[in-house]
Amino acid sequence: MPRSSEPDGIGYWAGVSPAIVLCIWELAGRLGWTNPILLPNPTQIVAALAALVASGGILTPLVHTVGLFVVGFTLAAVIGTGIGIAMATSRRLYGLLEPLVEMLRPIPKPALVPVLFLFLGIGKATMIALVVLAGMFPVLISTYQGVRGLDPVLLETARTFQISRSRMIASIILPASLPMILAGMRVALGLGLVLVILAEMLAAQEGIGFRILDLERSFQIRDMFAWIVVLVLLGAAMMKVFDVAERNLVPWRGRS
Amino acid sequence: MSAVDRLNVSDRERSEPRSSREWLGGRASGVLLIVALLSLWELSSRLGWVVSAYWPPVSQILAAAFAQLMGGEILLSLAATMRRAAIGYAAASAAGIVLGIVLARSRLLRCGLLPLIEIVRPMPTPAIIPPLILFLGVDDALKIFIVALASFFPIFTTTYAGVAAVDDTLIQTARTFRTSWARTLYAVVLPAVVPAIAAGLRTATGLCIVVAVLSEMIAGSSGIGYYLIETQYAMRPDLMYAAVLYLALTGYALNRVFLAIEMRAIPWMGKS
Amino acid sequence: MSERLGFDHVTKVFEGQRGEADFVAFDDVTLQAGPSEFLAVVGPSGCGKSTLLRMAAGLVSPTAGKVLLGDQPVQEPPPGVIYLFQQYAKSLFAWRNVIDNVMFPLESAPRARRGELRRQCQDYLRQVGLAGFEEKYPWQLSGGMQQRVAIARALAANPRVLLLDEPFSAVDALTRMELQSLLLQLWERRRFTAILVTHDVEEAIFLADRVAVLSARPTALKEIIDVDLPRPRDQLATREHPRFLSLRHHITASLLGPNEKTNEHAALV
Amino acid sequence: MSERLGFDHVTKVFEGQRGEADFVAFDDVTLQAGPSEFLAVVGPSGCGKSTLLRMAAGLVSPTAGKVLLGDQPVQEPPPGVIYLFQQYAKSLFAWRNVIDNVMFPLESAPRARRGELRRQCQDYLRQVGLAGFEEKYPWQLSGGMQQRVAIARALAANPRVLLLDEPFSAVDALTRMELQSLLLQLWERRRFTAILVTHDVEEAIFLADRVAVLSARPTALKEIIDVDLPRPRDQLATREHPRFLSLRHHITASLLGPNEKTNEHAALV
Amino acid sequence: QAADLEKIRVSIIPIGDVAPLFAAIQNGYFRELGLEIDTTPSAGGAAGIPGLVGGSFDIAYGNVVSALLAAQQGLDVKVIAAGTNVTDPKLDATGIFVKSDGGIKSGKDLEGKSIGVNTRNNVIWLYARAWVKATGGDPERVTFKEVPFPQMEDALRQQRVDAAFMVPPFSAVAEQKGGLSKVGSPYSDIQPGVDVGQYITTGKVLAAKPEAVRKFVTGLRKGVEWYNANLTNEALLTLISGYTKADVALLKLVPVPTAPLRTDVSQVRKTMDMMIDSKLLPAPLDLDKIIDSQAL
Ligand SMILES: Nc1ncnc2c1ncn2[C@@H]1O[C@H](COP(=O)(O)OP(=O)(O)OP(=O)(O)O)[C@@H](O)[C@H]1O
Ligand SMILES: Nc1ncnc2c1ncn2[C@@H]1O[C@H](COP(=O)(O)OP(=O)(O)OP(=O)(O)O)[C@@H](O)[C@H]1O
Ligand SMILES: [Mg+2]
Ligand SMILES: [Mg+2]
Repeated sequence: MPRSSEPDGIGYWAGVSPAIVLCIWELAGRLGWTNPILLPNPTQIVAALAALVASGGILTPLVHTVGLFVVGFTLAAVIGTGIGIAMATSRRLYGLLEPLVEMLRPIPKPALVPVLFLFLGIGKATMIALVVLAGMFPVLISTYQGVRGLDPVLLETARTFQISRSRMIASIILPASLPMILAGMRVALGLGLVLVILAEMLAAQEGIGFRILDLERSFQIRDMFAWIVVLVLLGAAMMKVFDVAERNLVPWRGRS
Repeated sequence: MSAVDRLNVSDRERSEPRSSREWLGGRASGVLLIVALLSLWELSSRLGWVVSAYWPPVSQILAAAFAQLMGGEILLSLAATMRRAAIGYAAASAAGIVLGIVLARSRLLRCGLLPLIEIVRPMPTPAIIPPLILFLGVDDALKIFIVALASFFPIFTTTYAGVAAVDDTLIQTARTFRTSWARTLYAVVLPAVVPAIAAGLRTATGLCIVVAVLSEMIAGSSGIGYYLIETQYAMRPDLMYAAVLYLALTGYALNRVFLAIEMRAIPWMGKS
Repeated sequence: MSERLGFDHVTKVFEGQRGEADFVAFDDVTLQAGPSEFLAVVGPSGCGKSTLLRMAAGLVSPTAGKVLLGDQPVQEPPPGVIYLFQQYAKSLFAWRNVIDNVMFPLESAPRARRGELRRQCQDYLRQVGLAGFEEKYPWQLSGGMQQRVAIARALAANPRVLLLDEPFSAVDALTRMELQSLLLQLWERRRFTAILVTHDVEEAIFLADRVAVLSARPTALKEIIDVDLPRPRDQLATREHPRFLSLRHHITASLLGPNEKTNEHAALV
Repeated sequence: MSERLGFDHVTKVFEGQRGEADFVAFDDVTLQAGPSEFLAVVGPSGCGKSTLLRMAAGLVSPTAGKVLLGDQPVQEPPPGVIYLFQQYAKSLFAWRNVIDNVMFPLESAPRARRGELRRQCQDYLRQVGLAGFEEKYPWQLSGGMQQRVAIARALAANPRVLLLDEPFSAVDALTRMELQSLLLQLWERRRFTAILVTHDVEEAIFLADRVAVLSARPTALKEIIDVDLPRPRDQLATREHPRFLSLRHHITASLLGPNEKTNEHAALV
Repeated sequence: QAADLEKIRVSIIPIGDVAPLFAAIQNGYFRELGLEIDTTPSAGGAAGIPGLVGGSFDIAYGNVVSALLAAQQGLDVKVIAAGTNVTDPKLDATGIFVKSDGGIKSGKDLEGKSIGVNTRNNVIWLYARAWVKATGGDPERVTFKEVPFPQMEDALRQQRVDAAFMVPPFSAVAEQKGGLSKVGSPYSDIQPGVDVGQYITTGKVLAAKPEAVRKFVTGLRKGVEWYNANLTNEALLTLISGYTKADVALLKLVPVPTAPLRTDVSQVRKTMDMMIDSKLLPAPLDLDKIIDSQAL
């Protein structure tokens, strides 16, 4: 899988094409080919970003967004993994939960917003629920598939050493399916970020999503772009953190 | 058989039951659970445990769903959404597959395009809708573009990874038979990546509908996403829930159809 | 530390799925490995050799008849019966380093004894020639070394019976010879009961006290041959022993079936 | 239809990556397989046997020296030099059925000849014992059958030189014997030049006219041994031939190196 | 024949406010003038002005605050026709609602508490602030929470907000169910006659197709006249129900206000002053540049 941390044989060249695009963009702006109100020049966006950082105004929304994401993503990961393992290791739980999961999974999560508003109010709980709902299904499905796809040889090896059921799950099933669980989490990471922004647009009084929408409504396009840059950096940083975590958690990935 | 034992039975023993009775057999408890939850919903609304204009009884939703179907209106909305989803999906597939293959095979293009793709990748869809409205307007162009953008990444990523993972033995085999570059590409590399591409395409089918609905909710004037908002403003939650139901059914059916096609068209999936 | 393991009129039928006919993997097989005996089982592919071992390990139960460990019927994996798989890559725990893999069977022991057990495991690793590799991960080792780790882990479980399912067929021919010699050394020192399943007639003769030959389906016990070769055995000398050659001839012919003449090419093609 | 294939003072150096030292896979190896000869190459793991064949197939080029096919230096995959991989599962095209896999090398032929070529391929399948399996997909066949498909495909390419890289090491011992006999039959009928790389000393002796022994790194040619066993060869009779045993002893000893005594366990463990 | 008609794309909000436009379409006023009106609904109006600026629309129905904000950022927006104003307090169905048993009566009581508004920095928010101030409270000490209109009633009943700025038909339905009371009508309390919504275009469109814009304004005025003459007519409710999907029975609960023919610059100026007061605008704008003469 191409990932930002692996340069795919690109190395120092990675910066070239973005630089060219930025130059063309800047030039187009300076030559008046673009409407500066709708599409500010890169330098203007950078200036707006710098002002944002200098004023410290970047902090509160960033903390809000990151906090929301971390809480939501963690919950999604834990719940998804837990239910996935439960369904994969118990026929009874599988029968109980599978129809419900199959019913809820294909619903586009934004469509559930009114229900969430009704039961959880307009605020933190709804936002977290949105992120969790979006993130838990990919984790759940890929955990389930990961556990079911485990090689019988592995499980039988463990069984012949007479281990308890809980130890079987904790020290064999969980680590062995970790690569698949993490693959699910990688999908959840992307979806979670999308939903965090959406949730903030819908139900927050703070956060990057809220800021972007607010700035758009008052037509402060330059600042809006600055926030989008912040968002891209944030997204890239999260993926990077995930990559590093994954490499440390499953150093054997793709080698056995 | 204990729960963990289940894990140890061979593939043959665990293969899915066939007849519908068998299907229900394993899932009877799950179906009961759903029925119980829906009954709870019905009661909570009828008996006033939850008081809200936006919490209609399930029976009313089902009635609305039936009326919608008879009226045909819901099908039009669904069709509008699906049309956008399909066009965006098709564009994303073409771009994702071509770029995935080309970038995996050409270092020059990889240097040029991969960094740009990596920059766009972490951009959450809702965040870019506002600026995009300013460029693409609110019409189909916007929604199709967003759908295409969101669907592009899973397709591109799996294709790219798939090509990179094509076993060297295969390509070497073709080489010893003195197969031309072009023929190696379409007769060896392409079929070898088809399973990976299919996996990406399947992920994207779910995604393209979600994103189409989302974009219609934010900047819509037709389609199911807009319908969801419109019915809320018209205080018709029964219609809204019914629409969600249709949406879920469509998503589910699409996934099933995709799996069925996959099984027929790519019999070698997961087999090499 | 060893035990008798016996199959007493064992029949195993796999139920056919989706209207397929039931599949009789074994019909009334009686066979026994005495304490400290090294028994080899050879047979054509798919005849049910692995199923036999899986029943001995308590991983599947026979449809009829009994598997006996000493006097006890085997129902679930009994303590001290260890299974060594052909697929070392899959049977090792990729997320544990070498020493932790070997420690696995001992981890239910009280904390206080951990240090002592760890030293013991280091000793097993030394015995299989892997001293110094404690901190490596399985994927950092060659195939032969991985299978050595699996052997050390089996030793750590203190086996009374060791079940070996084509343990060396996935390594190259030279490594295979090394591992065979290693196994014999360990067996001679520890004297567990060993049941080895293999396709390789020479391997069976080289290692075992007796060789059981299974027929193709419907699987039955065709014959049991005593291997009256002297021990300790040697990769070159033993294999050149005239008795080795005659045993080899006999068993290969037996495997190829009564109707096929051994000096005909066609029979093998 | 055969050709001489020679290695003329071939040296192959892999450039070290990320500051690693360069890696000399071969140093000045000269070796030749005459027309219609069956040459076997044995050597320890990682000594560069596969690299040797890949150079012969024109898949990699030597750092110094020349690979000659007849009088022509090999630069890219030459027509009629076919490589048979150990990993049959990976070298077959999973998306093509058996007959279409075999047809692969012939598909550049004009359309008009297709029917005729298809019949020819069916004949190859019959020769490897797979008549009636034309429409199956590779994954529906056992490992041995898959390797037969790969052999049939190699035959379809009408090889002058067939390069075999441990072609039978992934199948079980009995199937291995069957495939060896099949290969000999085909070779005797078609008389292509064959170069076989293997770990298995007995396989090398059983099949080849001459056996080349490579040393471990730095890899050089240790010796070349003539196999003066009568043909046609037989799985039982040939392997019991006294000359077979002495060759086996000699080559095994040579492989294990000059310092190791052959009657010592320790040498093998 | 349809090919001769010039197509004008108009972004609307599917609420009662744009009934005159639909009346004009239905009665064929535009067709007579050679125009074909292509309406694009956008829930909450989120896409209106951005879409206009982005070139998707020729004309957008939008609120006055958004128009002024856009103008302040340098976008070339032009008000071309009046849309909605609030003249008769009796017909003003919008208002600040609270729970009847909550004891909240004024802006003073709301200090330290929260009011639900559909979006911040818009017209609703602006007038809610003004109302708080006018009834003795400090707007800075009141939290304004964004709550979509459809969820407003539930949010209030579940006490997730302490007061809510509600608009029809939600306000009418909520009121009818009981338990809630209206403590103020910011529009008519603060600024009777306020121009809430306008039809807006851009200078670019105005320059490119001045004739079409003129015809649009003419047609729309005829629609306003018909609308004002038929306020109590069942046909009007059917018309509104047609594009909002709301039941006629529901619409009957809502009082139908008259629609303005012309934009009142002084009203816009008052709103602008309030925006400056609430720091939405740094300085006054030149309204003559923003309000096109045809609107007057
Ligand atoms: N769980 C099962 N359900 C149905 N059939 C099974 C099951 N397990 C094994 N079989 C069948 O039983 C037969 C014997 O299988 P087994 O794996 O024991 O053979 P084997 O002798 O070990 O083969 P090999 O030499 O290839 O390892 C095979 O034909 C197999 O298809
Ligand atoms: N492309 C390459 N780049 C760097 N080193 C290589 C490359 N290909 C092979 N080598 C190294 O060259 C050596 C010889 O490899 P080769 O695969 O030819 O050995 P082999 O004798 O076939 O081994 P085996 O018996 O395990 O198949 C190995 O140590 C390998 O690591
Ligand atoms: Mg087996
Ligand atoms: Mg090799």
